[in-house]
Amino acid sequence: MTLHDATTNPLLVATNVVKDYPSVKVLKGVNLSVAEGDSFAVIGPNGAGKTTLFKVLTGEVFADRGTVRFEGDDVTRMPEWKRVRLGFGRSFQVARVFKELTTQENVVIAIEAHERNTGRRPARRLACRPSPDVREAVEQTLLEVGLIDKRDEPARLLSHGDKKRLELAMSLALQPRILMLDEPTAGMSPADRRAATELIAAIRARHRMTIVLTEHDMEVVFGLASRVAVLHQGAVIATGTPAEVRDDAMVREIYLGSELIHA
Amino acid sequence: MMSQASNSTWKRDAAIAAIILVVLVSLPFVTSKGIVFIAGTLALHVVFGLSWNLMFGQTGLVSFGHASFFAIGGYAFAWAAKIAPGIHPLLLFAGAGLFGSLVALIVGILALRRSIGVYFAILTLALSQIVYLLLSYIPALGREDGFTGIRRPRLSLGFTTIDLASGNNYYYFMIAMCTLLAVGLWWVMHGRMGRVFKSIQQDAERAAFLGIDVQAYRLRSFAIASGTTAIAGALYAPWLQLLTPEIAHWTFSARPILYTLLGGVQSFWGPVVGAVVFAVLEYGTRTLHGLSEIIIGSILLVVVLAFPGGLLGGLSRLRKRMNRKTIVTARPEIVR
Amino acid sequence: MLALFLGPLFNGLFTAMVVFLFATGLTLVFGILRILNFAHGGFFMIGAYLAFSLVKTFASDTSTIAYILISIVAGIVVGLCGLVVERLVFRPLQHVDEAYSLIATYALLLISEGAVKAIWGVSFHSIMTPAALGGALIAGDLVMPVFAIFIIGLGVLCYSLLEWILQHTATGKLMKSVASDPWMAGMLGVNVPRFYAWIVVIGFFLAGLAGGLLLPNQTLSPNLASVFVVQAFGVLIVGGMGNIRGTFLASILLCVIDSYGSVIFSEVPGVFFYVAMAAMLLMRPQGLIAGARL
Amino acid sequence: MSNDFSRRQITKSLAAFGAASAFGSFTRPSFAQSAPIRLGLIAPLSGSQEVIGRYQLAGATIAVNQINQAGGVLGRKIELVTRDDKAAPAAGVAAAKDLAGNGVNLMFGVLSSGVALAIAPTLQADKSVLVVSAAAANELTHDQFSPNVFRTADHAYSRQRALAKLVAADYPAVSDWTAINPQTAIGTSNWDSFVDGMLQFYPELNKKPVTITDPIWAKFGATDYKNEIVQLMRSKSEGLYCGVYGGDAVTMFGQAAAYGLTKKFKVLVDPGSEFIIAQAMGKNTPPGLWSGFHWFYGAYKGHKINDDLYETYVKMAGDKHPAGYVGEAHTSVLAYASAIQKAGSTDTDKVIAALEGLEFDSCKGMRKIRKEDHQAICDINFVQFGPDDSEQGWKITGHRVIKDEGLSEEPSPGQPLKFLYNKR
Repeated sequence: MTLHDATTNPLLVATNVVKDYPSVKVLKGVNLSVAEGDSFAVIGPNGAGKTTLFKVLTGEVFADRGTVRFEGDDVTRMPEWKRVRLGFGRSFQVARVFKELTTQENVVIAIEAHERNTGRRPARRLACRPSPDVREAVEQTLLEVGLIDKRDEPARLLSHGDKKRLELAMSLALQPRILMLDEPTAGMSPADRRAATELIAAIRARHRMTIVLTEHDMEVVFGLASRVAVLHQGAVIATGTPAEVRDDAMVREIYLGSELIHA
Repeated sequence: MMSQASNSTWKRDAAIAAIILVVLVSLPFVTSKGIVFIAGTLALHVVFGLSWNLMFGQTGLVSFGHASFFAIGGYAFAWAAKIAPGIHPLLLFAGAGLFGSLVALIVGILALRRSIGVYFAILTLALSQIVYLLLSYIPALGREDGFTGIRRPRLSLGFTTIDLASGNNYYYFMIAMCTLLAVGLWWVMHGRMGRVFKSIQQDAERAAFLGIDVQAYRLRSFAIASGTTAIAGALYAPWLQLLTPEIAHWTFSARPILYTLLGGVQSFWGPVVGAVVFAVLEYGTRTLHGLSEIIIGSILLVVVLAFPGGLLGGLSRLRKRMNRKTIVTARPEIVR
Repeated sequence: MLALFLGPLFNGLFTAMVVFLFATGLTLVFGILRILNFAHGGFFMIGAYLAFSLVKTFASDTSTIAYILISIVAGIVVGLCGLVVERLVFRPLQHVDEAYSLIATYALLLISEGAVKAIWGVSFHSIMTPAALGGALIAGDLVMPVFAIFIIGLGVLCYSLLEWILQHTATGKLMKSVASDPWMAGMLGVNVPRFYAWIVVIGFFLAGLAGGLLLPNQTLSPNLASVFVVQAFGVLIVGGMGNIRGTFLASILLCVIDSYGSVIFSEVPGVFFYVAMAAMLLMRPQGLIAGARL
Repeated sequence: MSNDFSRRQITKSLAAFGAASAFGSFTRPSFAQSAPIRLGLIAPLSGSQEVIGRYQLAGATIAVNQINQAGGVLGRKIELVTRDDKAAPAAGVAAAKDLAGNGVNLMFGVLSSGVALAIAPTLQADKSVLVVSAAAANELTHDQFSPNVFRTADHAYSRQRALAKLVAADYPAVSDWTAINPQTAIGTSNWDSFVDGMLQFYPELNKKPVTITDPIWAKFGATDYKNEIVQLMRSKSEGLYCGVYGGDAVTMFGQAAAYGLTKKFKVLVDPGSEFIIAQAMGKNTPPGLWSGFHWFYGAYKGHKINDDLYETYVKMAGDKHPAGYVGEAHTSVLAYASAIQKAGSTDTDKVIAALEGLEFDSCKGMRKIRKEDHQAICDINFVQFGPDDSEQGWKITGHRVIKDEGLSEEPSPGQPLKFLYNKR
């Protein structure tokens, strides 16, 4: 059943993860292993449990049974904010930014959070505004994601794509080891989708971070992923490179003809 | 850009504060004792409202039991001043505040673990009812007749000693203390911690995914707000020279909520405007015996219906509409 | 000896049903509209005063039937007030944060207190328990007033009726579906605003009815408005975010605990309701009956 | 049935006194010799105690009108300025400060002891004086004594001891007493005073000891008394001191009817609900209930001040049963009038000096304000109620005037009250 590859340097490992909601069993013993430097995509039809798996991995909800390990440490019951401090970053299906604050304030909060996460205590200052270091980092981050011109706009007025970018900027500000992207291109136009894919690829290359994403769009998956896991009815039925998965007999058997991979 | 923006907020707020201070300081020279008494009480209510809004507007916590911390601070001060009259009054005020924070910390560790939103609101309501009932039962605290005989202390400052019991000294002392507390709250709200609070208020889960320990910061917000309120309560004790359990009653807990929502949640000045409007209403209807409830109730209702974002929210919407600079959204998005 | 052990239970049950009868309308409005109605007590009081005036005018020797009919009339009048309140206050505030409807209902509470004073004055009043409900049943040394038994029965009946409506009728299913997803219900062709108006009217009707029915138990004064509100909020939330079954169970649990507590620790009467309430909220923050709306 | 006066009264008082005098007081220049003498009434004119505040307003209004019709004091008219204390200490202090700020330094009224205790320490700084017309807490003339506070009404200690004297004399067969009391300061102090009186008067009058059984404590403002009633039904005592008063007593007696509580006890007494219980309960009024009164008009028929006050009140309010608070507020105005007359001035210090030791006539006869602790020595009234078939449903079955001879304690301002007999 499992295609648990003996990867050289596993960063994030899920073993026999089970998660039930009151009336449904969502995850029935999921195993997967993400290696350092992977760009790992979890695919599967609606209702396969992708989002729940994602929540279990990030700590938004806890697994009922099984373990989640990060760099060999058990983080199964570790709350999300502590995982973030270990090096998790994530984005949401629908971009979640602090709507009533400006673009810039959003990033400031993320960067100051990063300062705290890494235990760097800023010099005690009486002034309310962020320290020069933080302002510098904000500037950098906004430049990188291309939002520098919209720094003083309230986040709620940003376009959908810009919100996604802002969210990405906030995740980047945390300098995560592993970036978890939940449907990073959901609801985007094909052009935006391509731009987003490129942005993610560029960031991944520049910061050399590990990426885990769930995605519907096969074009994005094959454009970004170095490895793919297929989730079906709460279990991983195949893992491998995109090409391997495409050729997997079981995957073909389950999927073909039944239009399950959404475009 | 950013520095300019916060600089201008700072300057504007400092200017408003200065005007308010000038008015408060000159009151004893130009009006009667009755008005001065109301103004002094109002200053405490302003701190009461501001601290509640630190939780609600800034951190997204709704407490229905804020008055219990006002009472805890007041009673703690009065009791300590009675059994240990030698302690420096400033230490007593600080002690009352710390005590309030400590109680909030203990309550918060239990209550904020899982229950937020309306549960936290009702839980704090339950706790405040317990405080209220206990205060009215404990003989050493004077039961429902109240803690009597609280003296206004003498304040030794090293180089000089001020007798707060004489003249308007206590009024000025209170205004100074309230200003300090309000400045402190302003500073918290606009600084690093304030930004964290604000992020939690907007989207707690998102904040957690930035590595922010949401519960710890909610706890901090609760403790700071409660401690500040406890100091306000401690200041109230020598002001009225009597404390009754009424100040722990839920109707008093409703006050900061009314102030904040009436004035406007988003702005720092919301609770201030709300408290002032309320005080004016009460003063204006004080001789309309039997009609005050109807008048105050109707005005509140009209304000809520006409300006659902509070008075300040309504004002800024009006201004925007007049300027026609921004596209006016149908209704201000009010965040919970 | 019976009285020593069962007395507090009986009295706790009675208080529980008083609180429950008070809280039904509140639960309904909160469960569906998410409005925590401070003014509920005010309209409960108006119901009680209306019933009082009706009794004084039409039925000096109150028969049980007249008493129930009068309560229903009071309920209907208060229900009509509810219609006005819904139109003028709740509807305009629907799209605004819940907190604002909270001030609006607080304002309504003040107005209803003022109105009662202007119409009925500030003196204390009370009416007799209807003759048929006047006596008491005695079992050993346990005395159970008939009126208390009547109220307990009424509470259980009211609960069963609401529960039956919610679980087994089309209206009930509609109520539950609007409660859990008004947007979807609107999509499916339910006239949600009119539905809300009906809920408010029914909620207020229940307030007025409870006011009338509980009249013989309480002294009538303009303070009546805020007497039960805090307890009702407590059972509403401890029950689980406004579902009738939860409210019913929470009323019984908290009031019985308080009843025993007040007998055993007579130095601090009334505290145990809130202690139990806080404990319940800490242990079960999701409420007694979690998840279910209504 | 009972007192409908409230509605008419409110409009009247509003027009005549509330609005007019209060707003007027801002603009009017004061202290001209011909200008009116302004007296400030502090009373609960809204909130839970409004019903009593309105009685105080009525009594004060009548007294002011009577004095003015008779030519005023020192040739000046008296003007009433009213302030609402909501029965809340903070509002009371605000009211007192507001009055002082507007040049009204002679104040009276105050129902709630909490309000009186809150106002007391603020008076000296504002050069004001307060004549308490109702608040009964013993502390006011003891631990919390202020030289600027006087009380022209009876206080808890004298009233409850008088009640004890009454029952000790009238019911010698009833030798075992218990109580249901609110868990409040005044509830405790009333009961302790009553017990003090019982322990003195019962053995003195009946030459045998009296048994006091521990009371049942109830929550103040409770809505349900069944548990307490059940406990009382188990008691072996024959006399019940019903310390819960006012609206609470109405609720309690209403709920107790089914248990037969009023039949179980041979004597029922109440510290001071006056007409409230009878007026609210009508035909259900507990038979034979003795209730404490500040002033009962029926006890002083033939005394001119009493009769004039009663007639004017009935005419003005359309209510035949003025509560004692009417008389006490009336009395406080009379006390001011004679003190100002005696002092020849409205200066605060001179009025204080004149009030000390003042003897003056009132609706319940002569009163004397003790110089030491500023407590008035006066009669104490009790009325016994019972149900009736009449329209109003209740009747007065008896009344009693107890002279304050050996009822009040020795003055000890600044010291806590020491019970002579109740050594608990």
